[in-house]
Amino acid sequence: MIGVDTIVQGVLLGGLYALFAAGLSLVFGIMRLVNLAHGDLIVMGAYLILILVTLSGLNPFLAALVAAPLMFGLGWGLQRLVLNRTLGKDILPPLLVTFGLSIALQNALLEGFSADSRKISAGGLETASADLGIVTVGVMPLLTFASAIAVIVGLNALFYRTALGRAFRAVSDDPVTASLMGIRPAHVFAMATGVAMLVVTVAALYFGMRANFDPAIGPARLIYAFEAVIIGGLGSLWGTLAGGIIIGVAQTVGAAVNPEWQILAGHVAFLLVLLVRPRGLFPRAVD
Amino acid sequence: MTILSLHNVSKRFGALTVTDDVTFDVPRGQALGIIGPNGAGKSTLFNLITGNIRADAGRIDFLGRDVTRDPAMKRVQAGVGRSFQIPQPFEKLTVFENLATAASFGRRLPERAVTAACLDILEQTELMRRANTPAGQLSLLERKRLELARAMATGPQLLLLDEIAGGLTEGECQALVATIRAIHAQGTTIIWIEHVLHALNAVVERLLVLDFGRVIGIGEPAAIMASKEVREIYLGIEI
Amino acid sequence: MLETRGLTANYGDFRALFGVDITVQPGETVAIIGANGAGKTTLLRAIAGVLRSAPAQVLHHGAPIGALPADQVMQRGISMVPEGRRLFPSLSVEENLLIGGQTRRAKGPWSLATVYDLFPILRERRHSPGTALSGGQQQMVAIGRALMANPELMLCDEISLGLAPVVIRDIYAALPQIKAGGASLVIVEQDIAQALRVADRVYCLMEGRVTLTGRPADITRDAIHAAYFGAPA
Amino acid sequence: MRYRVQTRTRAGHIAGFVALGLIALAIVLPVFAGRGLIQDMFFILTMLVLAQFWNLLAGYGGLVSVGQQAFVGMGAYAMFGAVILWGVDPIPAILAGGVAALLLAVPTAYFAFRLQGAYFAIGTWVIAEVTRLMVAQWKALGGGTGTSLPREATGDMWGVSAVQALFGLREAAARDVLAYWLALALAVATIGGIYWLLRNRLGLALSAVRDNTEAAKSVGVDAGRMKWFVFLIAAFGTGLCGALIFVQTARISPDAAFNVSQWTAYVIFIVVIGGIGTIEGPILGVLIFFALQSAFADYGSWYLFALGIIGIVVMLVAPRGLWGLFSDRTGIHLFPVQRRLVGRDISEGET
Amino acid sequence: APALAQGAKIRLGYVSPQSGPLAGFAESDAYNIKAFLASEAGANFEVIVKDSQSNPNRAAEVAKELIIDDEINLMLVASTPENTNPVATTCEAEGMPVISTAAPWQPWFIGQQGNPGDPASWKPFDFAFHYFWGLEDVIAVFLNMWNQLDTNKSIGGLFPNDADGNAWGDPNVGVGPGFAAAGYTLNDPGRYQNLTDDFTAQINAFKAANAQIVTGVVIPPDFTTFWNQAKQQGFAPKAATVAKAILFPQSVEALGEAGHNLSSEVWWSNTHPFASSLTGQSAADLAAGFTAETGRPWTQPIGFIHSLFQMATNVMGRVDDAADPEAVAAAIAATDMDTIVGKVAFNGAGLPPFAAANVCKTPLVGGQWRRKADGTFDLVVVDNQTAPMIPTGGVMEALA
Ligand SMILES: Nc1ncnc2c1ncn2[C@@H]1O[C@H](COP(=O)(O)OP(=O)(O)OP(=O)(O)O)[C@@H](O)[C@H]1O
Ligand SMILES: Nc1ncnc2c1ncn2[C@@H]1O[C@H](COP(=O)(O)OP(=O)(O)OP(=O)(O)O)[C@@H](O)[C@H]1O
Ligand SMILES: [Mg+2]
Ligand SMILES: [Mg+2]
Repeated sequence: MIGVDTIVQGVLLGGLYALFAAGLSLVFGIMRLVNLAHGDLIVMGAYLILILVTLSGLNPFLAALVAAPLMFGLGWGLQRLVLNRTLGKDILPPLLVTFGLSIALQNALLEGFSADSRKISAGGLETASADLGIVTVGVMPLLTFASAIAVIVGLNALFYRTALGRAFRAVSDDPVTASLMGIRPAHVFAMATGVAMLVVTVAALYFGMRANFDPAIGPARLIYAFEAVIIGGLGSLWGTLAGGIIIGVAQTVGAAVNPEWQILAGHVAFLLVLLVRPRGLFPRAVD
Repeated sequence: MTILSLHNVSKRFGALTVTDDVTFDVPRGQALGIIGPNGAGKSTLFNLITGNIRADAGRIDFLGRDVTRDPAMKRVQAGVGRSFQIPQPFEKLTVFENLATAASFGRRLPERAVTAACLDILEQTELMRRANTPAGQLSLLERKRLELARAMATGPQLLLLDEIAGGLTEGECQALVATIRAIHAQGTTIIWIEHVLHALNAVVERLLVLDFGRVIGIGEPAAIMASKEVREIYLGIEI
Repeated sequence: MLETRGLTANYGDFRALFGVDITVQPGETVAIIGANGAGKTTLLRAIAGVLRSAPAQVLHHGAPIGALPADQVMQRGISMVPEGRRLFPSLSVEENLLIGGQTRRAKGPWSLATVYDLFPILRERRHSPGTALSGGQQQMVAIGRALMANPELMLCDEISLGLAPVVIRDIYAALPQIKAGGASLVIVEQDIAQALRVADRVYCLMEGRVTLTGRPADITRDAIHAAYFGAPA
Repeated sequence: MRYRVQTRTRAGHIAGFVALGLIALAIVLPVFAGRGLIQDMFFILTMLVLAQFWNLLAGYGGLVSVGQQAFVGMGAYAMFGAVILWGVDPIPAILAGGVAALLLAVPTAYFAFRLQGAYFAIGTWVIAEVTRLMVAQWKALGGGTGTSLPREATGDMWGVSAVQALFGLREAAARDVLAYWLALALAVATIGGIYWLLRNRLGLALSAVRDNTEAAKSVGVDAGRMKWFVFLIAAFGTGLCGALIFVQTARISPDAAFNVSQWTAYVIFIVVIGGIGTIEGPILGVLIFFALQSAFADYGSWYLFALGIIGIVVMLVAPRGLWGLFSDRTGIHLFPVQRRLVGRDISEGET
Repeated sequence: APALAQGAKIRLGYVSPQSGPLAGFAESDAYNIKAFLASEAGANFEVIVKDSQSNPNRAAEVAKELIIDDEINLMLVASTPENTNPVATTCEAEGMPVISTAAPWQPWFIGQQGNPGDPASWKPFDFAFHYFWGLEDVIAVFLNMWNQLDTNKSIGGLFPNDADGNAWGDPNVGVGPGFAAAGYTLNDPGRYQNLTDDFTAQINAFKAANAQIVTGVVIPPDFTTFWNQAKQQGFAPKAATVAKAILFPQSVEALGEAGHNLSSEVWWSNTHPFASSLTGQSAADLAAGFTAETGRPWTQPIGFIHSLFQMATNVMGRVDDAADPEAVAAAIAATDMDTIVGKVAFNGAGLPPFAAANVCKTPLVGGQWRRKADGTFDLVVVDNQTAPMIPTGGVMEALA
């Protein structure tokens, strides 16, 4: 059942991309902020978890729990001190600032950790497999996919069931009127980036356990994450998951035809979706 | 002769019908006023006529030709000039350049004729003094004048004015009325949306009332203003 | 309880208010009238902190609040019904109401239940997106949202704008109930007769300056016209 | 006449003369300069050309593209193709590079113009990636491995022997001089062309579209056509420049030719620190970039780290770039494009 | 008198990927250059190092700078075709002699030809010289290792679309025909892009062909992804012999248990029986010195970087005028010396005629990574039929 296998593996891969993209989707949806450093932040998170694992011998999942508040604080501070000052109608300032951040981060990591490729060891979990009858899949990809769903369910709950979520949406609609409701937009933006960094931590955990990473590897995945966000439609988290899956499946199907077409097929799927729906699959009523 | 006619034009934004089956004609050379509550769909009507937004249904004829599908740029070149309710100057260009852009593209004047055409308009709208000022630095009043001036620079046969008298003092308002009358006297057809009724009444020959996207009255100004409906939904009370 | 002293406000280079002095007493309804562009909205925005001014230009119970950002002004018990309703399109009606009360947890008469009692139609539509309502219903949401903060002072900017007369009547009929909850009101209104009917005191603005002030009963139509247009009728 | 329009200013006048002098100097530079200087100048001029075209797109056309490397790479590969597969001399093959980039720009624009703002930026990036991946399948030019220009093609390039004879140089040095002159010509043509465009009525239309697209349409400007126009021009120029750069490098691979950092990110850096939306900005920016690179590139990752931080700081403290900061303070424009009305009654006005 | 003895310092240019993804190759730069300059011969030299940032454009650019601004006498370069090729192309065009290493000779030589697909058009170089091994060596080494095991001789190949992958995977001049000649079949699903996130297509193809051996030239992150996915999807070959991916001990350690008994080609190790003419150190000393100084395990490039400076010393000892590029190139061509990586002489031994003038081959053996109790790995030479002077430390073991 090579056909089914190809699709299933593609869907699972889509889970990984959605996990990469969820944090991006959050800040893009709330602040229209195009964060070019997102991939590097994931890599940084992976190093942070790696340090914790090596220093304290913690299990990677526990290490991620320890890393999460640090990452949240970092995101909060970054938004508060730097990124808030770039928000506005013009997309260039955030683009350039996050690009600068991306370069600075990559090279700081290079100085700190050398160019060695590293990996977070999950103690054999990486190679564990589960036989689902028709197909045999890895436990790790299943976990990744499940985590992507959990993250998206969690973010949706945060978004649609809590006061903070209301504040996110209100500020994203209209910061001035939101401030008349006693909401401080600068603070809400910082919270959003903080939450996005929590998601980044989860992505970093799986990214770091799944394959080797080095300081320069971030940007390569960033483009898939962007594609997933845009295919899904601005601010739609389930859309982001759908976008990730579309790209993942396109890649595995393309590769089944010929490995040369693997990555190309993902990009082409993205272009085709946008050709038909320039605002993505599940666009918001107002942009 | 009719310069503009709308036939059953409708426009919806999502669930909201902003223009609801609107039909009316404007004879060439007339000055038509449009009034109606906020959100009645007046500015939307202008956007439909100029092509800044497309109608969902119905037909718009300008100078006897169906322009419903034409882009805004084509309609300007055909002779529909407009001002925006919220001034939309080209902020980094000077006042003169704002006009020059309109004259070279809207009216398609050759480079040599542009300056002369713009000079006339600058004088007429009392903006000559500010000719070299970037439009972003103008005061609101000057921005409104610039809206009018730029619309005129496109060489319109039909001039659409959206609330250009709001916020003016009595004296300024009278000057503006005089300017518009002069433009009208040169043969330009005018449609004017305005809440400042005394200014409007000093110019227009006919009045159209819009409410919830529908035309609820069109005719001779005095009669319209006196109608019970208008008093109720628009004027609310008599002063 | 609220006082402005020589309040000025600018939009870039453009000055919209030139030293406005007004006062609001507890429990009072003050109407601000004036022509288009006179600066009414600007005045409310300056009080609410959307436009910042010098600290001492706005005093709340004697404390200078002119330089505070809007969210802090709001925490002090001043809420606003902004011009043009400005509901949050991504939020449902109920969420729009909830967000009004979410940061200021003051005790007071207003809650979801009491707001729904005031505007029963909103209870029926509570799950629809705020912007799918008619203009009048949207205005009710905007008022309800401001009430949810249980404000001490509520600033209402042209709440009858673009509404059918019958809706306006409903909304104005609700004002006494709002006042009964203990809030002071500042009402900006184009519709002078309406304003005069509900106000305890009136200020008339022209070109960013107060040109007339007094009790409704003491003001003549000619005086209003003069204050509006700068010339006698 | 009581009034007339003029664009010239004193600063502009002086700048014009200085520019002519500099160009003349630049032309005769190979007579007395060493190869090092010639090569540095080549780097500066080609980056300047890329920066001016990106600035034309983003600063004047409002099109923030992150995919300009597609045109650099396409131009370079087309040049290689013409030389290796069809035996064309490298110099005329540069033109083929420009044309190929232009052809690529048509489907790119068709697609990307459906997108707005950030979507447009990401869309152009994806298209550049797609182009890179497709070119990496082009086996005749080495696929993902890349390839080098054959010695005999670079050796017998048009004009090399003439330059060799003229200055009595070795072949490699003569090639440098030739490439430098071409880069100089391209840079002068680019700046001159853009300046001409901006002083022309098209410049008005461009500024109008950038300032307010809706209003521009309402005064008769064909906003769609303006976008196509600048996009195609920029693609053509970028393709020419890419081909020229790789004639000089003589070696190509998809990763090098479609390098997003080098051909787009650094270019954006140059434009933004210099000052977007001005002709002077990219000139200043490229000089700063070059100075930083020659002074600090040997520090490896610390240099790149610092470059990132400088980008952030400039964006936060001087969003209009260093030239913007300067000209706001002094009112000086070396390439004035403003049409001023001179005559009675006109206050000199702020500029 | 030879250039060495003339007092004026000879300027060596060295382009190295000190930052970026290839930086692992450059980690012994400082150690080796310091040792070189401290040596007796080193006193005659000045070494100017430029960082290529792992970017081929930048590599070409800094090569030019070295030639033109720094007026070097000889260029040295190493570390994958991404770094060696742009530098060698630049030097050839500039008429600057260059000694290059640490890239298989086919991607280096053929990769620099205008049309790699047309052997008739290939030309030798005047100034560019390269010493390393070639695909024929890797074929022999891999076959020798696999022959130690009992397999069905079906191989799955992983070849990316980059310089190495295209050279290895070429159906005519790559590794496939060599394997076929020995009775093995290579299943090559096609070129993939580096940094691919999913290898299901390849795994399915290998399963379908019942491959018991996996080979290829893969970058480390991709191999980890592939290897984990293979295990997850129930694909368990008897041997995995890949180049590049498991070159550095860190990459193998990253695999944990799954790294045990992975095999690859070995171009240099601390057991190589060669010594340095510069410092007198044995291979073991050189490796130990590196570990002592940096605290890091030894890696294969250390020996080759070191040998570059041995070459430079030797060549400059045989020219009168270091500033005469033709003379230096002639001296390189005439090299015949023992280095810490073996004998280097451009005599065309074991090479096809087109490459004979510019390429020299160094010995290659096969090795396997053995996991130790503490989680670190040892690289054990398990086959030396291609270079019997290099001792083995064990025999090839099948994967569990
Ligand atoms: N682009 C749009 N999308 C959705 N709704 C819109 C859009 N433009 C206008 N509307 C809505 O359409 C209605 C009519 O708007 P319009 O601007 O035409 O009113 P108007 O009569 O000009 O009012 P005013 O007197 O306040 O200028 C309003 O409810 C407005 O919110
Ligand atoms: N954001 C702004 N930028 C520039 N000028 C503004 C801005 N908002 C308002 N103005 C100008 O400031 C002046 C006062 O405006 P304001 O909105 O306060 O008037 P208003 O009395 O509320 O009028 P209306 O009855 O039309 O609501 C007007 O001239 C207006 O055009
Ligand atoms: Mg309107
Ligand atoms: Mg107002």
